[in-house]
Amino acid sequence: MRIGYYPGCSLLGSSREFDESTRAVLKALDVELVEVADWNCCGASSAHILNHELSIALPARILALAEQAGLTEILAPCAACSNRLLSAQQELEKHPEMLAGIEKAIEMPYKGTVKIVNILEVLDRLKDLIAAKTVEPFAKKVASYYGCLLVRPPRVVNFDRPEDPQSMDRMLRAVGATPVEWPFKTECCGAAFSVTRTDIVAKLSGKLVQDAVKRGADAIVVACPMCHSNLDLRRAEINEYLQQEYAIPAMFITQVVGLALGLDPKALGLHRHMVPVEFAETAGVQS
Amino acid sequence: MDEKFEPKITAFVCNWCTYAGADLTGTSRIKYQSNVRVLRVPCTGRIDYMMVLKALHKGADGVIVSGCHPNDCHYTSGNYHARRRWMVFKKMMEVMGVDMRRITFSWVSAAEGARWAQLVNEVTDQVRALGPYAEFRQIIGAGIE
Amino acid sequence: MSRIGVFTCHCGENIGATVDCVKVAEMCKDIPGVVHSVEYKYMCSDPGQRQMQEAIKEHQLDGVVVAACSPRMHEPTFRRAAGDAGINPYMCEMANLREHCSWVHEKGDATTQKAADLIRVLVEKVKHNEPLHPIKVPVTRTAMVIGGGVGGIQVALDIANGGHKVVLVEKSPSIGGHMSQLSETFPTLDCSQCILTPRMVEAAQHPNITLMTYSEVEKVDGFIGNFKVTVRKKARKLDEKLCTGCGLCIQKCPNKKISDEFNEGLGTRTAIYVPFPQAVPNKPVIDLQNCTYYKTGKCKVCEKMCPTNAIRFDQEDELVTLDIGAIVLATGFKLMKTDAFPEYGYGKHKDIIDGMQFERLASASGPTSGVMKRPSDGKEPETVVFIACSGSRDRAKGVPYCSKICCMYTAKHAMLYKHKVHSGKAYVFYMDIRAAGKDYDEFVRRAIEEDEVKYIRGRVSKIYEEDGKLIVMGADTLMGGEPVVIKADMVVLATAVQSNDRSEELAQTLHVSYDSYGFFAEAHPKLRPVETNTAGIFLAGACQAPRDIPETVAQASGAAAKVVGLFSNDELTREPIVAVVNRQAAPVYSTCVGCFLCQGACPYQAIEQEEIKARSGEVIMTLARINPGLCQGCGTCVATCRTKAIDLQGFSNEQIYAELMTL
Amino acid sequence: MSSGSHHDHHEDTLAWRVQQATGVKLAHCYQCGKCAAGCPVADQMDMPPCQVFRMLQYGLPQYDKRVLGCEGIWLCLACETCSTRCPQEVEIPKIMDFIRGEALRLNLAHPRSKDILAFHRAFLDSIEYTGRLYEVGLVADYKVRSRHFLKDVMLAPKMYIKGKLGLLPHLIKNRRGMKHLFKQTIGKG
Ligand SMILES: Cc1cc2nc3c(=O)[nH]c(=O)nc-3n(C[C@H](O)[C@H](O)[C@H](O)COP(=O)(O)OP(=O)(O)OC[C@H]3O[C@@H](n4cnc5c(N)ncnc54)[C@H](O)[C@@H]3O)c2cc1C
Ligand SMILES: Cc1cc2nc3c(=O)[nH]c(=O)nc-3n(C[C@H](O)[C@H](O)[C@H](O)COP(=O)(O)OP(=O)(O)OC[C@H]3O[C@@H](n4cnc5c(N)ncnc54)[C@H](O)[C@@H]3O)c2cc1C
Ligand code: SF4
Ligand code: SF4
Ligand code: SF4
Ligand code: SF4
Ligand code: SF4
Ligand code: SF4
Ligand code: SF4
Ligand code: SF4
Repeated sequence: MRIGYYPGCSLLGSSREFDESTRAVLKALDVELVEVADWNCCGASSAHILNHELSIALPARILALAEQAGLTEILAPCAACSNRLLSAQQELEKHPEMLAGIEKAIEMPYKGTVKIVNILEVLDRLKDLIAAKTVEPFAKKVASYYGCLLVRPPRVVNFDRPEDPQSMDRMLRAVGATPVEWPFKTECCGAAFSVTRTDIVAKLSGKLVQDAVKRGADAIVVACPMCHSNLDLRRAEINEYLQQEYAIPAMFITQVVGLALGLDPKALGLHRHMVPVEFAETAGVQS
Repeated sequence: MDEKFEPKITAFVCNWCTYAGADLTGTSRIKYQSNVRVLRVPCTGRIDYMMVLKALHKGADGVIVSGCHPNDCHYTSGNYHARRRWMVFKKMMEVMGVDMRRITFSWVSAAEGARWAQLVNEVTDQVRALGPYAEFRQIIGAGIE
Repeated sequence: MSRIGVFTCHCGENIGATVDCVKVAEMCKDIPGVVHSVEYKYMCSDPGQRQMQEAIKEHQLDGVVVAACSPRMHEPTFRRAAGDAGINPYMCEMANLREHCSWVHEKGDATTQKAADLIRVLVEKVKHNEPLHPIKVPVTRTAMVIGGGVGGIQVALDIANGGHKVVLVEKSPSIGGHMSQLSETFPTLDCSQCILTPRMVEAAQHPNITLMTYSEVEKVDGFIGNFKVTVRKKARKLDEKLCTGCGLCIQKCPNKKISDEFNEGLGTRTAIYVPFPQAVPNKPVIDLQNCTYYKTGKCKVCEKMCPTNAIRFDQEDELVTLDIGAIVLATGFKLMKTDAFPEYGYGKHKDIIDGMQFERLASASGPTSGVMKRPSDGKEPETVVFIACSGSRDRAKGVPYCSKICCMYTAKHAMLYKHKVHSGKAYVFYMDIRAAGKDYDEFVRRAIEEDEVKYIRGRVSKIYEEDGKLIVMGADTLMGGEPVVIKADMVVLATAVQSNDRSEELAQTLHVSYDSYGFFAEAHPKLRPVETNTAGIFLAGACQAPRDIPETVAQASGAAAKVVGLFSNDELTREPIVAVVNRQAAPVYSTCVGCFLCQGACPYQAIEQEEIKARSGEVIMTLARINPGLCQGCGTCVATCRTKAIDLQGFSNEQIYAELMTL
Repeated sequence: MSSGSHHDHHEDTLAWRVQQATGVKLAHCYQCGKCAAGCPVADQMDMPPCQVFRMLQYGLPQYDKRVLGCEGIWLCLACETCSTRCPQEVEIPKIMDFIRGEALRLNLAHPRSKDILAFHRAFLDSIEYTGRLYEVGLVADYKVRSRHFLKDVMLAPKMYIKGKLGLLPHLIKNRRGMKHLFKQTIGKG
């Protein structure tokens, strides 16, 4: 399998391990990633706050570049990026009158033919292969955390069900983990305020961490770099807010799958986490 | 325009709403111009638009088609069919070059006596201003015998 | 050649003051075909009518035009008079000189000219009139009621007490419908079973009522007064005549863990069962999906136990065809299920229940004998949250309409709960309180003021489970949208009322209209609320729209009155203003080309397909045929037909074009 | 009629501009409060989303002003929880986006929006000059703009050790193109 790849900014910086683990896992599964050449930032949560056209032009440039490279499908592992790309694509479909202005801004033709997929969709296609290649089942209890952007708004992303989604749970089960039943799979972690309102992040993400532990999870599994930053980078603020030392690691789904496939933890970037990926012996081990 | 020109107006009206509405205009003694001649049909759904053309051909200078308001049709959906056919008819007439100011499609309910008088007056004035519809009788007349 | 008489009326001064009637009568003499033209002061008076009748005889008239007031006023009068004078009543037409001329125009030549023109139009019409004869259809004086809820039972009893036969068809094993499941009923809080059961028994024992339970309508042919209805009697797998209802079979059936529909899944039943103890008829049925014998070929315990040898494993469904004069639809509603709500956990929390489940929990005959116990662990709930408008008024994921009954039953539920658990807390999340019936708002106020139910104005965004409690995340819009979180032990969703399963299918079988939500459509929302637009088919209860019991019963009695009214005739007489498809000699047969565009246009499903067969039996062509019993004479089909194969009697193409030619 | 209304006369109220720009009809909101009930930050907002819409529905200048000047609109995370659950399909975050823009345009934005704005401006600057997000640059720039110099200082070295903070920006090749893109969009206003 060969698929276009748009890593997005976080995967070069604060969430390098997501990029590393995605590449490692897909390589192990014989998927060739073709990175979109000279890609730019999608504008994340900032562009649409300040300017609507900008928030469409930035993703449109990425999609147009992919078209030029002859790609029909691109994987955007970051949930925020894939959400922005999908939004822009749909906005242009709904408002063809905007197209001329956007093409002028990006100095390229835009056709809107590229299909955008997230990491869970790609893994789901490979689930039989993953199950077959699993050598070290990840026999832990996990809280699968989808966050906002993978499933919302449903009319844009049209992926899984908007409340209590199941796709990540299915993948986790396939690699031997036991997802816990918890109600906060899609509650907001405070993503957009990671830098500016850490107090809000501490509160919202704190609720997630606290509940995941309460429901017996050994790890929180995520598929979005923003969620990961808030649950990992911001753990100190969370713990301070909750007045508790929560040590439950937050892991990317690709890292979990990578471990199950027997890949080197270092290749998966596990050493880059602020909260060490360690499990107490007593933690609910079962398969 | 000829000051003395008095247009002929033919009105196709349904029995249940507009005919009754026109009756109410009478019982309320509301006056209107006398150019109109009313043809009663059970429902606007009954009106085959060839009849409208025939009326213009036979000397009418203007035509009114009026029935129940949408959703009020005595026969539940007859006027809906009439409206659908009207859209097709209108297209056809436009293509043929018929002046659509000559044909008025309207709704008058059994309670709208004043509305009927107003409709007739408006149409009469408009058609009077347009003058006799002689072109129609020349161009198309022969074709629809 | 026509011999037409014209009778111009002065209507006292009403016409005479503005129209020169004498001149009009003179002018009319010149119209070709008019052999007699007179004017008179009051045509509708006895002497006026007599004058017309004498003229008909004296001048051997074959058609008359009375130029007077609106035909909507006196057409029947003059037609009757003309008929009495020996000509066909439909050879009489009226020109409307009063409402359409004298009253609305000023005195003058133009007005008099218009009067003469109006008469000319109708003279041309009469020349092309055909004698018509009222259509007579016989009436079978047996009604069929489909659906045996409180609505259907009421219809059946009212018709039966009016002296006519009724067949009551119910798809489930017992009549009673939703009302038999209710605990107590608003606004009086009387026990539902206590008021319903006697009526169920009365229906079963009434000499004029035939119950067909566990049966469904398969096919309906014919038209008003003359339907032929085919009913499938599903096999109960026992001989109802032999079964005494002793219940031994039920006691001994080993298959006891089947989820019980009557108790909304909160209890269990056996494979051979009666839905509830007061069921009518009190005869069991075997549930084929769950019976061990039908699954494995072994068991037959019930057969062994039965003292009267009533069990019949080889019994098959039976098709019965009945002659029916009128049909009443009373098939009721269903409730949206709790799994339709993503944000409330897609139905996975056991203690989030719907209104009907609450009724069963509160019912003395229910699975908990009326003791408040929540489904998950049987504990008494200390805090209960009720959520109104669950799925109703929700255009995004539910239905946009208001379900009408839930405001009231939610108040009732909260009240019943408080009566059973005095220390308990009851919260109701609502958007509006719709309590517009007699004693209804007083009832809601009582819940709030006396039973201290807390009403919170806002919708609930999410419910999740934590430490054995249900966390209800709501907001209070009367406090500016302040989030309100309540930890509840049980949540009751007042889920939307929806049209019953397969109601569209049933509507199509009966050729009645239905709305986009599957509720059957009334002929007119205000003036014909119990009729459908198919003559002879009526509606009662929640199959038309969400309804409570008082409204259902009122409408049921209304429908019954319509049926009894219909049955008071030996024959139905109908105006002969109906459409006909022309028929010609072979090999043309008709100008109808069988496109059936007319069929789609007819609002009354009056157009059928008729096969023309050769002597060999081979079908030569399929033509349209109009059923005069169903046709209401709107003429839509006539205008639709491209080959002019259809015409409308009384308003034929010939007549209308003749009228146009006079302009 | 597509707008669902037969009134075509409109005053230039904020509600009217919202409708024109976003296509969302404010009259659809029937004040059920479900948006506020599920909003993760409603309890911190001076004006929860449903109240924002209530005020807009009036079309009166005094309420428009209060909406434009409130803090709540700056706290919206665009998490789409509300719009996903709104029974009337009101696209709430889209409206929030637009109102924030109006608040800035009319110079009415709440004082506490400054930090948030500073961040987004810094973010976009980073993209404008490098094509991608340059995190070190972003944080530095944000601190200068917001004057929160000390915040997060402790975090930076740790991230560096973990290999997560590149000290040099990732530059895309076509930086001229990026500048052009910005000029053609946000630069126009
Ligand atoms: C939770 C709840 C509480 C309520 N409480 C009250 C209350 O306190 N007071 C009050 O006034 N109202 C109350 N109601 C409303 C009340 O239940 C209805 O008004 C009433 O049941 C309507 O009666 P019905 O005969 O129209 O329909 P139903 O009761 O639904 O009966 C319809 C019958 O038709 C049968 N049927 C369906 N389809 C077919 C078919 N194709 N062929 C043959 N038979 C068919 C069904 O099996 C059923 O027996 C409540 C409703 C609910 C949901
Ligand atoms: C402002 C307003 C607006 C409304 N709009 C609507 C609407 O849009 N749609 C709708 O469906 N409904 C509407 N209604 C309701 C509607 O008017 C009533 O439902 C309807 O009129 C009730 O009809 P009725 O025959 O029961 O009573 P009424 O219309 O009150 O008729 C009763 C008749 O009985 C006569 N009468 C009284 N006492 C005696 C006596 N002792 N002996 C002999 N005769 C007597 C009275 O003179 C009267 O003619 C509206 C009502 C109001 C007040
Ligand atoms: S045991 Fe026989 S008689 Fe008794 S209820 Fe069962 S079938 Fe009827
Ligand atoms: S044969 Fe079926 S119904 Fe009869 S006792 Fe056995 S399981 Fe029950
Ligand atoms: S009756 Fe009340 S609870 Fe039910 S849908 Fe209507 S407003 Fe909502
Ligand atoms: S009294 Fe009238 S206006 Fe008031 S709630 Fe009842 S129906 Fe509505
Ligand atoms: S529309 Fe005319 S031709 Fe077609 S089926 Fe009907 S009657 Fe026959
Ligand atoms: S006249 Fe009207 S009701 Fe009769 S068959 Fe034609 S369309 Fe149907
Ligand atoms: S959820 Fe929707 S309808 Fe309800 S208050 Fe919020 S915006 Fe309005
Ligand atoms: S999008 Fe904004 S308003 Fe809506 S729930 Fe999220 S934070 Fe609240």
